[in-house]
Amino acid sequence: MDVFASQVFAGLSLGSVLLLAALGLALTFGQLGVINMAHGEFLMIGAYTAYVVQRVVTDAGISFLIALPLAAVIAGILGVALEWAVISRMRGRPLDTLLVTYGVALLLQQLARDIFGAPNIDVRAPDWLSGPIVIGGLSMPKTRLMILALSIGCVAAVALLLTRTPMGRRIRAVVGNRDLAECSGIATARVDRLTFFLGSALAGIAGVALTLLGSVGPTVGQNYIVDAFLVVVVGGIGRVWGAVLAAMALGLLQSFLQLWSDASLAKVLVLLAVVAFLQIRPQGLFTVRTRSLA
Amino acid sequence: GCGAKTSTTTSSVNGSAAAASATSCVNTSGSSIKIGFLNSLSGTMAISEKTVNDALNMAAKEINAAGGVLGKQLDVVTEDGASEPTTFAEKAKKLISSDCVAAVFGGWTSASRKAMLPVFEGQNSLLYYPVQYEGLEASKNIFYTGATTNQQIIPALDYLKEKGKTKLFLVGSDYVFPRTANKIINAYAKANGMTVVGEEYTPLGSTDFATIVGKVKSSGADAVFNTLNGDSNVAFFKEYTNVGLKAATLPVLSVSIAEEEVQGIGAANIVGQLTAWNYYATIDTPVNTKFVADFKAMYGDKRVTSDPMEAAYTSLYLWKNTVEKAKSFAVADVQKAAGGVSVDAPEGKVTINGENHHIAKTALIGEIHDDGLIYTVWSSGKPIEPDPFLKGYAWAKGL
Amino acid sequence: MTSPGRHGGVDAERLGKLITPDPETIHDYLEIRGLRVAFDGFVAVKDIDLTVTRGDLRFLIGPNGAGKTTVIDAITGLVPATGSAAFGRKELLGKPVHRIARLGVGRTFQTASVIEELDVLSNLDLAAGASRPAVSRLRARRGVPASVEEALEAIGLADERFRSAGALAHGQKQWLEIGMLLVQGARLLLLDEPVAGMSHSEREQTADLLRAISPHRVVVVVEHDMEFLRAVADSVTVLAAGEVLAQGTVAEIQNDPRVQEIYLGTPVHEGGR
Amino acid sequence: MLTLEKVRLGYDRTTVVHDVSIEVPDSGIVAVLGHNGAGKTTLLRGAIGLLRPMAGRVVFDGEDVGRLGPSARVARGLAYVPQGQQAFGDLSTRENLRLVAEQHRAPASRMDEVLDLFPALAELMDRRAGLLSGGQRQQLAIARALLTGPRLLMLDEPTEGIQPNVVQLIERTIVELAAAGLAVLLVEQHVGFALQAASTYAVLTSGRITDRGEGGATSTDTVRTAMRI
Amino acid sequence: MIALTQSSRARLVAGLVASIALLAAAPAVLSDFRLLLLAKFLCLAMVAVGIGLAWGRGGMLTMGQGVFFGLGGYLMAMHLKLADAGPGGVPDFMQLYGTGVVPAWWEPLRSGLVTLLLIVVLPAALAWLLGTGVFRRRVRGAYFAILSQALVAAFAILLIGQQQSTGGTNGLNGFRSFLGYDLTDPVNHQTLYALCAAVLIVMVLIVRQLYRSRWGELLLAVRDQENRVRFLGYDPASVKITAFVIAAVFASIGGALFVPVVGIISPADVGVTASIGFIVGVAIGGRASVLGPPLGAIAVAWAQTSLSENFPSAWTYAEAALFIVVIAVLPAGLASLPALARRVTHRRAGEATAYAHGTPAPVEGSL
Ligand SMILES: Nc1ncnc2c1ncn2[C@@H]1O[C@H](COP(=O)(O)OP(=O)(O)OP(=O)(O)O)[C@@H](O)[C@H]1O
Ligand SMILES: Nc1ncnc2c1ncn2[C@@H]1O[C@H](COP(=O)(O)OP(=O)(O)OP(=O)(O)O)[C@@H](O)[C@H]1O
Ligand SMILES: NC(N)=O
Ligand SMILES: [Mg+2]
Ligand SMILES: [Mg+2]
Repeated sequence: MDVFASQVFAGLSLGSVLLLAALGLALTFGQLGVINMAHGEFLMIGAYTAYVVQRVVTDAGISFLIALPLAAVIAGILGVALEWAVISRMRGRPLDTLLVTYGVALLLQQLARDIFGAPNIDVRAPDWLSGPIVIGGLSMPKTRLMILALSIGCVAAVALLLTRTPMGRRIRAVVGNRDLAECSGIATARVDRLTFFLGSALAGIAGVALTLLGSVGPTVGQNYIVDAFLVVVVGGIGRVWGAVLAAMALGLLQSFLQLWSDASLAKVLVLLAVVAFLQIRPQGLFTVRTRSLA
Repeated sequence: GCGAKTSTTTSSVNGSAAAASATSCVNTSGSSIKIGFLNSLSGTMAISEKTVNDALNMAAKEINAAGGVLGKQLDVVTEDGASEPTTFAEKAKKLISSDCVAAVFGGWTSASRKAMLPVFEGQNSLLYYPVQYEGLEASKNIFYTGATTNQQIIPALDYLKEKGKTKLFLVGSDYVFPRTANKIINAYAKANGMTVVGEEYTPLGSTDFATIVGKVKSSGADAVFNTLNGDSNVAFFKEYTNVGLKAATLPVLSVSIAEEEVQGIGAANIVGQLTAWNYYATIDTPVNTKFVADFKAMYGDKRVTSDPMEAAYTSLYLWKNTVEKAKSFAVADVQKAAGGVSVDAPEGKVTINGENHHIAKTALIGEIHDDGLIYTVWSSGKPIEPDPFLKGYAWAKGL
Repeated sequence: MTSPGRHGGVDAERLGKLITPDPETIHDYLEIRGLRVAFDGFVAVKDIDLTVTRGDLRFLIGPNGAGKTTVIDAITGLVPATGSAAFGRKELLGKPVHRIARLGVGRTFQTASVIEELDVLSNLDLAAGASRPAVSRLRARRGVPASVEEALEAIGLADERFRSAGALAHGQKQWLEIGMLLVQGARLLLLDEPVAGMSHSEREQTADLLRAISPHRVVVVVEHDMEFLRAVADSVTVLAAGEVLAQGTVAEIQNDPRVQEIYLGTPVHEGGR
Repeated sequence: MLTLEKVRLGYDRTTVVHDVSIEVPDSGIVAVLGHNGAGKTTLLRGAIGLLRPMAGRVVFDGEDVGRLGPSARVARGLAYVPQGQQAFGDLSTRENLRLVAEQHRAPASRMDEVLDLFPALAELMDRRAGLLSGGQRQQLAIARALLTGPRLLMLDEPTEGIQPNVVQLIERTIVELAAAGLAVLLVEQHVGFALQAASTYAVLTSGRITDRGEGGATSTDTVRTAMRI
Repeated sequence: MIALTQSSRARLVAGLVASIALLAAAPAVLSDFRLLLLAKFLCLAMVAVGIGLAWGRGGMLTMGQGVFFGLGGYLMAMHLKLADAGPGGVPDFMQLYGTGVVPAWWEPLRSGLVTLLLIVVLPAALAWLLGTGVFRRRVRGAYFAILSQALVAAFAILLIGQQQSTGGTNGLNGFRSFLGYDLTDPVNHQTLYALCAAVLIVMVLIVRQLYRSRWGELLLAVRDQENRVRFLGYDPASVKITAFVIAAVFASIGGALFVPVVGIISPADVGVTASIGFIVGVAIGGRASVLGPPLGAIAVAWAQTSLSENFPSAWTYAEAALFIVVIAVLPAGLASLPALARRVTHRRAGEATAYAHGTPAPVEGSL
């Protein structure tokens, strides 16, 4: 029972990490149809932001709080730059954007290596996040609770934005029919940029959160990108709630499989499970039907 | 057991046999002699191997300043192993048959070494490998200047035993070194009344340790033996401290965390934990004081020295002394002369074992302090003769 | 850029072998019984019965949203449906799209859809090729199959043959689609608003085309253009809210007050249509 | 209100519209007739800005809007109902309308007016537009255009694929809007209504204007001959 | 549009002849080491040819070719290991890390014939299985790309985890002979090279014929309008599966030859990064052309080795930049440059704008 509870927690917290990493993708991938392979590097940028801030503001507690919004803005701006420089010129070529952004990812990694050096660096966690909260034998690291909270917050924000706000409607309209949106007076270019800003900003936040778990290195993003994509795909592209479900499912699956087998095998099984799942439900958990042939 | 040995040595014999066909192209006529440095300057291992490359370059600079080897200046060719075994093999080939270097220095992961071994045997050239590893190997074409198991892991186990630890939890990266090391640890434990209460592996670079640390916590272990390599250590120790585990109550003994890695992990997360090596930057001998000072002078005050760096630095001097003893750069002559060659290294006096091409090293257990440095808490006192196949240990039969 | 309107355009005379009666088609007829299509809760087509025989050029009309396209979608396997839709005694429902097509069921789409990347010729050649043995496809296309050549003439795109289909105008695409049906050897033609966006003369040409085809094929046309209907239809079925509202000759339907009420309305002007 | 001066339009390789000039007065209907493939849609795409003219000017009340994107032109009072019943498939009918209303700060009253024009839409408010039938979508499209509060409305074959009585509805609406002072640029295949309603008409053949004239009076046949059909 | 015009067909033939000539000349001018390096590139080019077919013409962006490359490579490596160990012998690494007994599923590979057979059959079967699952279920575009990536990730982790039977991170290496020939003998290196060159040329010719065939047009149609093609009576899935299987077999053969040439195969050679690496060359060379993928792959691999020899970090920038630029502004790859140059002459200002529906830049290369 105790083990069970701790595994559930481990699974959920892993899920929340995946979710945080995937949420931005769900937005750019789902709304713009852009498969941003550099998303992982935006995580990295967020993480390094946290590092730099901490160099300036030595107090870990304060620096963490500053880093969150700052990382969001920095990653967001870089995202916009990417969108403007490359992606906006590649309308209707999703697979090509996938590859281009992979190139960008390589570039950013090397850049990080040359700026911060190849060795990983560490970001101290705030003191108020050190140690666990213990509830009936189950000790939950505050850092993981923090990440859980962050991801819940971000999901809620994104969901509200998309479904409840004019901005959200605009984003979805542009996805649906770019030309028509343009002809309905919507400045599609601006909408794209904003969407990308949000997606990348989320990555930035996720990056800061990751510093609570591990070290920061040029390739930190790569550790998450594959899983993040799986979350988006399993959830059903562009479906926020799908992403939530998928992330938690993958997290729990991983942590429980790991209980019976070892980490490597568990990972393999999870990946294969996803492959199998996609064959049963090709469009993911949540899907949209349209009548268009394509 | 011995099957292993025969097979590797036979392969090395064949190697030198085949070598007859691969004629060396080393040019010893000029006023300089080419040598190769092969380290990962990119990829996940760059973190550690870049520092080794720095140490090697420092040694080369010193040697050249002091008149070179047999009066020839060292002409260094550097190659990037890119953290991929295949690349290491390919670059090794290039250094030997295209650049015609007299010897190659480098490699870190056992994967990279295993990839290069057949190349050096096939081309009959020399590799100086500077990192502690899992043993059970001996090639005429490789000099192992890092620790083998009886110079690092076994002393570490002895130390834990002496401290009354009986329940071990093994955590390691999923590759040859940790897995083999843990095989040995299991055998040791069985023979010494210890029990291994858990054994977990994670893919290199993985960063989710919630489950594993959970297992450690509920395993009832009284010590953790850590063979994780690279980034994973950071995530592991953060998780470890965050669930409230402490060095005082449940110590972790690591064999792949040196001063360099401590910086990455953050002293706060790892203070008080133990490591096993043959060298620490804090060793208080004139040779090391100079070594550390020179290194900082060359690469900056923030930089620290570590065991693999020292072993690499030393390896270049071992080669120099061997060559000068043999009065020849030829592989066969160096191999013949190697036995007994020694260097007064920062870690103390080290001597090449002509039998297995490993070197005698002093084992040290250290404790990590919050200044990020490691301080010796136990020492074998004198150099331990290398025993890669653990012939001297009854319990190791059948490994 | 030349538009078909100026020279030739559709030429029903050129149909040639494309529609020569082949004995097999004698018994062709479409029989729909209790066809029902529901989209999560909303029932778009409610238990429709419908029988169309060869030579009886049937028009399917009805208000926007009546379910006309959905009926075609159901028959061609695009949307899941219950009930029965049989062609030449072969049940269609439940079969995958391409199998249904191989049974000789062809359709066009309300928004013309051709293979934009390929040129007109390749589009037709592709349509003609489904029946070819797989191995023969491994050879390159040499020359133009007779049927394709005839179709090119028939649909008036002979001069556009090397144009990428994506570059054709709306109406031209629809002709191309009809052409593809012909070379495909479809024996049941389901045309969804084939003359939408065509000019008067093009409608007339299309009408000729359909009249020429009709005796040899089972043809169902969905249209809103009454003038065109008057010109071509042998019989008419009116759908409304997913149910058959009325069925009969053109005259009967036009004078049916219910049809006028929910569909035809009262023309405000003469001429154009 | 809108003046196209010798505009030349086309796609990568082909020129489709050759130096066409058209003047749309501040009110009334201008009809552009022509075969399919004649270049009508292309012309409108040029007018709204989906295509940049290769040559010539697009002037909207005094301002050269040739360099502006569609949204900017819409903001200035141009509206465009594209051919082929387009809608935002993933949004509900209501969202389709609100989207535009918000964008143009349309007063609630305008929304009501529009829904009065197309009662059919009122029942479909919560269905995703992607699931609407062709005719339903077309009504939605015109409704959206009107919500932008345009001064000039461009319609590309608005009655294509619409059931006759709704066609009548749409045609009536167009006439009323024009009467109410809205300038309309109407692309049609169906000479009948177009000529009756239009104040002036132009016939486009293979991308060139081959005939112009006053609407209303002219008999269908003269135009048919002009269109060489 | 895709039907090759006479002139471009002529250019293709010219290109083929030129490439073959170069391949033939190589042994004369290259050092033993460089020759083997080239042979390695040729192996990578085989994978590229397959990707060109599956992705360039079939629209299936497979980020998981490493699986098939790995299958071929490991099968061959296992055979060589057993061959070196001699009849009934146990490969050295198994004695080190394993139980010292050869796992049952290794045994069949003692036979060279069985190995060669499996190298073709196994990947084909797997690809067919996967393809049926995926394409019949209409998994497309990004979904397929990511699915294939997940698969290769799993594959690599599995290899690493099963150290006792796969060599783990080390992979398999230290082969002494290939089908009885001493792998250290330069003469045999020449033969090995010739073999790679021949195989690659055959693959290119096969693909060329496929592209010219009706099947090639069908594949293209499926890529662009899969659903429409259904109504013509074709089953798009079977077309895609065929293309995917061919690509898989090509990759597998490439892997199998890679092993004796390079002398090692390890998970790093088949992992996620390696698999994307395969795509880079294809994209740069020209995904949908015949010669683009192989030439691109060779060029990139060559640049990687030579540039990274001189300036490791600068190379990363160079590769990334080239990759980005080519894909963004030259989707048809370098192969389309000649055609482009010709078109530039009759280009008019301000044509297709950001919004223009203009048919998206065609990805058919001219070569
Ligand atoms: N996939 C779907 N999900 C939900 N409702 C649908 C779906 N497809 C169609 N409908 C609804 O079914 C009804 C019938 O649609 P259909 O397209 O068949 O009408 P139609 O007769 O073709 O109209 P039109 O003449 O305008 O083309 C419409 O109300 C439409 O909204
Ligand atoms: N995306 C495109 N790329 C290249 N050429 C095109 C494209 N779209 C249209 N064309 C060409 O422009 C010509 C005119 O097309 P357009 O759609 O403007 O005609 P139209 O008058 O609107 O025809 P319809 O009445 O059928 O809508 C077409 O014949 C076609 O050849
Ligand atoms: N030898 C090692 N640490 O891999
Ligand atoms: Mg319809
Ligand atoms: Mg048009």
